[in-house]
Amino acid sequence: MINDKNSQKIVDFISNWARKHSIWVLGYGTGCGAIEIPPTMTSRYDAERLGIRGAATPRQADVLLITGYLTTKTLKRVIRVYEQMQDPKYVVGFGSCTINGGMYYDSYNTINVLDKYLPVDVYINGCMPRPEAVLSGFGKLQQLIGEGKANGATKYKENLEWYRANQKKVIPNWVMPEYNW
Amino acid sequence: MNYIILVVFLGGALLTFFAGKINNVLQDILFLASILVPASLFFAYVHAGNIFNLTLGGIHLSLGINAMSWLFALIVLGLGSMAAFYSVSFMKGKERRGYFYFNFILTIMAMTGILMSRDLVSFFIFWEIMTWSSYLMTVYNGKDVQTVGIKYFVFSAIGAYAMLMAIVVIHSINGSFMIEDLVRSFPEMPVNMQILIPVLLLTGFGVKAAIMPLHVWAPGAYSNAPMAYTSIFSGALSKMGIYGMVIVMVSLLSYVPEGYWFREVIAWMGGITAVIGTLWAIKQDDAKKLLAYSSIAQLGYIIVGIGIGTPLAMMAGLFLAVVHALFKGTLFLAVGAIERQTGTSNFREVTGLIRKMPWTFVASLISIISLAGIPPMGGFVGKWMLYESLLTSNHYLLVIVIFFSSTAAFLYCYKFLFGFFLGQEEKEWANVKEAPVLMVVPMLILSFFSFLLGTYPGIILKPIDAGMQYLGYGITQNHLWQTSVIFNTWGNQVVLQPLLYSIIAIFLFFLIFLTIKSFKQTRYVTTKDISSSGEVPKEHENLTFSVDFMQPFMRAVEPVMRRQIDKYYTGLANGLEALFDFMRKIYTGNGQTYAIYVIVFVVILLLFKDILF
Amino acid sequence: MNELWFDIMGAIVTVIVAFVVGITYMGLSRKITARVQNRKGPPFYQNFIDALKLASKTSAIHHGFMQHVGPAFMMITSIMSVLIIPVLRGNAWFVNLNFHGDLIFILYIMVFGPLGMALGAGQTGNPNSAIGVTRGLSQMVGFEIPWVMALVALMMQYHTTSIVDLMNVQIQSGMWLMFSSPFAFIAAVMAMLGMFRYSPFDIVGAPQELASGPMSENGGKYLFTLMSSGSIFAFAKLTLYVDLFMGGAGNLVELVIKTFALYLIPMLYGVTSPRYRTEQSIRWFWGWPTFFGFLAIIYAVVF
Amino acid sequence: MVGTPVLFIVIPLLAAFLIPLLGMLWKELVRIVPGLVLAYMLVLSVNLLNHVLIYGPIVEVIAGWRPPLGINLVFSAFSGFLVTLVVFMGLLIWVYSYRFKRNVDFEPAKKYFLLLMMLITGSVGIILTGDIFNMFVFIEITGISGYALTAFYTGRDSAEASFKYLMLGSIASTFLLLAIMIIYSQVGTLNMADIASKMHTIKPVYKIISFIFFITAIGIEAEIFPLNGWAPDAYTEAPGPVGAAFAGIVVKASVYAIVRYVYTIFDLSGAYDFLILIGLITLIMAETAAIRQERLKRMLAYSSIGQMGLVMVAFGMGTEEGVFAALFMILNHAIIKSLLFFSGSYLVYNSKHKYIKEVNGMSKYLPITSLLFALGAFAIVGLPPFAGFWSKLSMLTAAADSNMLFIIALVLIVSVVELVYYLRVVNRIYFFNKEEKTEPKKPTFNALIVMITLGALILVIGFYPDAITGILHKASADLMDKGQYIHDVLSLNK
Amino acid sequence: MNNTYFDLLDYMIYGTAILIILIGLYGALVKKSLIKIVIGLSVVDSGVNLLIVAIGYLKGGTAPIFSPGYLANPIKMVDPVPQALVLTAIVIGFGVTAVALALVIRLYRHHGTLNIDEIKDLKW
Repeated sequence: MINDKNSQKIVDFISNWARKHSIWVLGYGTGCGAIEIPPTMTSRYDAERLGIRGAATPRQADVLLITGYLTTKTLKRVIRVYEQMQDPKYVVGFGSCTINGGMYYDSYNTINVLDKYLPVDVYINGCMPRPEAVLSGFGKLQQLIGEGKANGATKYKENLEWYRANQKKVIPNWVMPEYNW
Repeated sequence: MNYIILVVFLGGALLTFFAGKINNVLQDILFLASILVPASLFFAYVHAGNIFNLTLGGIHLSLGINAMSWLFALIVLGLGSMAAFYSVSFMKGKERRGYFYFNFILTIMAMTGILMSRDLVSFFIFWEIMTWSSYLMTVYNGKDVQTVGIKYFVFSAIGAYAMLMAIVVIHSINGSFMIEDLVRSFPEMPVNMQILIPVLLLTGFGVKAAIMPLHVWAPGAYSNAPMAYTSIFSGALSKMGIYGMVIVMVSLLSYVPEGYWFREVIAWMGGITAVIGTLWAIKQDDAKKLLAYSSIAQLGYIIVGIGIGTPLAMMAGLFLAVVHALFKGTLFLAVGAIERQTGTSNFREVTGLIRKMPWTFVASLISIISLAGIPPMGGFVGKWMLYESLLTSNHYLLVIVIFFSSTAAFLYCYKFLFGFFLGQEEKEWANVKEAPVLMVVPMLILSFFSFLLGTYPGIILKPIDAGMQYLGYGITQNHLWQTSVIFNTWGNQVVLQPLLYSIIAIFLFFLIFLTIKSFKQTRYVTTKDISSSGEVPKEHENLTFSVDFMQPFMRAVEPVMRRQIDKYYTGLANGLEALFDFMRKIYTGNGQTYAIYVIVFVVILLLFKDILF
Repeated sequence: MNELWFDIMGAIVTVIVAFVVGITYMGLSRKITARVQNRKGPPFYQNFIDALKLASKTSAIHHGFMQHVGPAFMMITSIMSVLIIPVLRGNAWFVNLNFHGDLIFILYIMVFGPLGMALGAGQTGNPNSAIGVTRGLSQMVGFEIPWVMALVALMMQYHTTSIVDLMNVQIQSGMWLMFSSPFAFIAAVMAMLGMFRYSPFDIVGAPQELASGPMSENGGKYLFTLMSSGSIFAFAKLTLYVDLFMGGAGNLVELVIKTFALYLIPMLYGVTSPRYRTEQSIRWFWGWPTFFGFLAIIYAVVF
Repeated sequence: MVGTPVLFIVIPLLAAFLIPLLGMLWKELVRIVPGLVLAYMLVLSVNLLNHVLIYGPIVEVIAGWRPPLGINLVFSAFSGFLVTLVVFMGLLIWVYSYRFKRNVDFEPAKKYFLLLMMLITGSVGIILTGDIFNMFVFIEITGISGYALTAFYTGRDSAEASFKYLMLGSIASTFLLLAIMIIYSQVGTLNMADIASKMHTIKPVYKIISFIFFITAIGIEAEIFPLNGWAPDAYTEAPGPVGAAFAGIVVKASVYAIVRYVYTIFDLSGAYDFLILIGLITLIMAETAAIRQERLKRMLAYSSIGQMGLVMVAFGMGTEEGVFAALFMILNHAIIKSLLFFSGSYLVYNSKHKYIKEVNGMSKYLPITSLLFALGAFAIVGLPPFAGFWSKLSMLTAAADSNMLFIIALVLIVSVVELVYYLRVVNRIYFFNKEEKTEPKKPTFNALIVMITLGALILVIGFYPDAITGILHKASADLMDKGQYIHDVLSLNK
Repeated sequence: MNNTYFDLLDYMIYGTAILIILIGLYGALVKKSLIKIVIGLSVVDSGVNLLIVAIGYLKGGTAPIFSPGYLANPIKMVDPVPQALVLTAIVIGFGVTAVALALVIRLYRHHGTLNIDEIKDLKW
């Protein structure tokens, strides 16, 4: 009965609903976009009403929120954090820098396209995106989760070699535990 | 039979000592035999009835046991046998094996002798044998002998001499050294003797039981002795003090009006001991020291129970004594195993042994839970009875003190487990192996018993009941305890069996839920794979926070910790030595001065001749 | 045999009730906190969703055996205490183990969980966990003192250690103990502040410094277990307070009202206070709460 | 009758003066003869003691002059016990010092054994004699041989120690003569029994003054507190066996003299309390002085003084139990302290200054000697099951029976001090590492035999005190029975 | 008869003896030179001997020699015992002095001084 396809469907539906309405965000707030997170969380926009709240550690988090540019140095940490998160997990690219490098597009030590290194589920455009945009982005994410389409983690697992190759290109001395999710 | 046991012990000790010159294996076998043979003889043949009399040096000595001493003999010989098995493996490849075995057997012999003594002189003789053999074990390592060893012996000697004084005073009043005569004649003694004798005796016993102002020797001595021995030292040898106290408190003080105050004072001293021991235990970074202070604290509880002296309290005290022997014995053995496998017992150095020494960990875990007094382990039953007895006998402040101590005990309990077994698994200790079977099995057996007693305390409450009946308490069975039910005198109860089953059921359910692998892709990662701000910890990075672990708590209790009794004793000792050093300057080295002394002596005598003669 | 099944069913129902009520309270507390902060806040059932989500995580990592044992120990504490504490007065369904343990047993089984969780946290090797654990244990030493003093005062006064008996005392006299032994109640409530670990006593989790402390390596089903055990435990503690000081409850509604009223105290105190440091927290508990504890004992002795 | 007490004086004295002559015949005779003599004396004394224990004391009259005019020797249970002890110790010392230092050649050995025999003669004489002037003579014999033995090593310090001893000794002899003369001028007799029977006729002031002079004079030999300045020096600088001889023989004889004066001759009631007082002071001063000593032998010397104070306290109780305890302690002290001196002198054999720190780690080089030293240390502080325990127990029991709680407490506190310094040394032997380069010397075979004998005695008495308590009880009863003593001696007249 | 005169003589003898003893003691206790100390001790000895003889002295007594006519005509004889004692004591004192002087020689050889204050290597 448990492995029945229909019951599996029901279970999936319920879990997706739960995942959708309970998004614990691990904010990687090294970029300048992090300044937009406090207004989003506090009383004016109050993301918590949508079930979005901060998570303290990657183990507990569902969403990795990359706020802004990633230097080659911080990328390593981000990868590490992402790999420590538990499935299902999602990545939200926040601001233009994660999409194409934004105003740092020609900097020698930032990465331009985050998607080459981590599977981004939702990008939030803007430099910086306002809280409304953030909420809208999360709304999009919720929608994707509800439909079961936010499968960045699966993509990452499947294309791990490609991602690794990209990552290793940026990070010269690679010392990290194997990712065998 | 009684003396045969002692003779077998003694002969075994000598044989074992000299067998070391021939063959190590032979020595091991002889050692085990000379512990186990008398032990089994004891339980097989010694009954309360048989008494062995002997007159030595004009003093009537008498050996025999009673229900009370049988209980303590259970502790001594039970723990002794376990520790003996352990020792064989523990001592493999160490030097001074003969020395170790000899003193080990001698200590057990002395303790058995103490329990068999029916008169004070043989009690004292065995007491002193126990003292010096344990002293020799304390200095076994040759470390800190002039400080720790001397301190231990000096305190022991103070206690023993106080006891000796009491013994001779009793003899001068009674004309007899028999304990029975003392008990019989005590109520008729003059009041000052009724005060003096218990004070002296309690000083003697208090030293071994490490009661508060006399406890300063214990941390050093416990931690300095080899661990295989310390388990006896703390588990059984300190109980001899308890045994003596039981006799004094119950047999003597119950019958005199001053007894009440004695009991109160002793109980409070026990309570303060418990607090001090606990606080200092929290501060230690060395497992041996930690356990040593913890022993002091635990003995404090036992003393509280005995001090209060109501049937429930006495039962609690004795039960705790048994359980303490079990869990503290195990813990010291565990530390010994760890020290043997890793070469250190300091939390600063060793971490993450849980996957290397799983069985040692299991034994330690059960014992620690028992120590903390958490159900369903044996420690809980003892603590429960202690609290209930304090409550039902209106010791409301004392119960707070005890509770504080036992809550604070969680801190060091956790520190012990965390420091050794949990935390980061460092590469340095990657090759540590589990201790040999002969070391692990005794630990597991002992911890199994402390688990068993948590649900079926009746097993050990039965002999305790017998012992208490011997001391003059009424029957406690069925209104204070049943096999797995404990009552207090207000009629409240704890039914242990269903509680245990519930706990096991819940535990197993959730353990399976959490452990099962196929469910939710549960998998193991190393302790280096932790979320520390996205960093990959380097091998040399120290992520083990077991040093200065309880700093916030220590800051909170800092005013209490500032005063150390030890410092006062050291100051006193140094002051006295300086005084003595000054006094001996009277021997100036000048012959003429000596001659003048003679003349002065004569003149003084002539001047005071009317007073002197 | 039937009785056994009956007992088991009763226990399961009790646990479910406790879980539902407890987790709702947690959601409500989030809601109320949000309202105090002039936010809309999540719906009151938000914590259900969170729990469900955690339960539906598809992967879980652990650092060793103790990480399984820790949450299981925590669960033992919560469920055992909710089984032993009388949930409803004179209700045949919720008798469970009410007559098998007493207050002292409760006191000790209640520290089993923190210790177990501490062990689980220790196994992870995360320094934050260890620090959080030590803070938690230290704080426990702090608040246990007034708490035990209050309990001792009650037990002394009514010569019983059984919770059921204390409840009956209140029914017979028609007076709640919070009025007849006010100091004990004050001390106990002050201790409760620490027990619930809301601000200013949230030094264990301390998200800013310790990244949720002991739980920082727990995700997925581990966190789910801890969370549900936490809610059951919260319910158990509240029920215990209600039983001891408010005469227990005759039916579920009464119970919910009383427990929620009590629950508001630490919660509302929490949302308006910044966090203490560990030693401040301990000293706070050894200050006024202990003083009230003393008063309670003196009161119990005198009257 | 198997022999007469007079042989105890004649034979060793004769042997002493024959030694040089025999040495001319065969050099080894110098070493052998004293041993034969002592062995014979031991056999004799044991026989006599057996006889005495059954048939009562033997009173020997010298040269036919009956008491109170002539000199008489009294071999009672008390004095017989002490004589046996002294002779036994003498024999052990002989065995031990037979080739103590191999390089000692004929001349010093001759002197050594001559003086040793003199010392034993003097001590035995002190114990046996029944005449106070004769006792003076024997004390002087003991003294002079003692001075000479102290200065036996021709070093710088031994002469100094010897000179101090001599200075105090000659002051002692002055006082002794004065005391004897005061007594004589009052009662007109020198016989102890006669004096004792006439003591009540003397005016108290003379009695007291003479008693004070006696105590001072003999106290110097018996090492009571302000008079014992010589003792530590002499013990330290004399050869090891001589230290044992002082502790085991000379002091015992002097204590005998004091006891005889207090118990038999004088009837001063305050004398007992005075003994306790002076004993306690001695005990405390000596034991406290010992704790910070740097030299092993000096420490042992102070310990010995302290033990004598304890004996004094026990004698001061004036009860039979007290005397029993005191005798027991004398016996134990003789055995144990000799063992300590014997083994201790091997532990610091080759070192120049004999510092305590030079015993560090000796257990690895001299296992048996170290073990025996430790045994002695444990025994002397009174740890059961060794010999010292029983004497301490009987002493404390006696004190308690006399209701002297304060004294018990003091004695026990001082025992703790004693314990500390002995343990420090034992710890050094066993648990410290050897640092000095001095070559440890293995004990010679005969020395080892002596030490093992003493160790065995300690164990035997410890495990089976009945072996000795019967004799001690008889001896103490004998001392207590003053009337019997007077009767035994004076009845020879009729 | 004029008893007082003879009594005074008696006392004078005693007094002289005690004076000698005190002089000797002074020498032994105060003087720093070893030789003087030994001399002082000898003087003390002499004083004591004198005292003993004085105690045994009997006014108008004869020498204590047992003559054949003694029993028939008992005349006063001084007490013979003290004299015998003194003889012994003198011998002993002589011996002690000899040993003392020998020691002094050795001390001087080792220490190069006779000052007793400088000869105290052994102390405490």
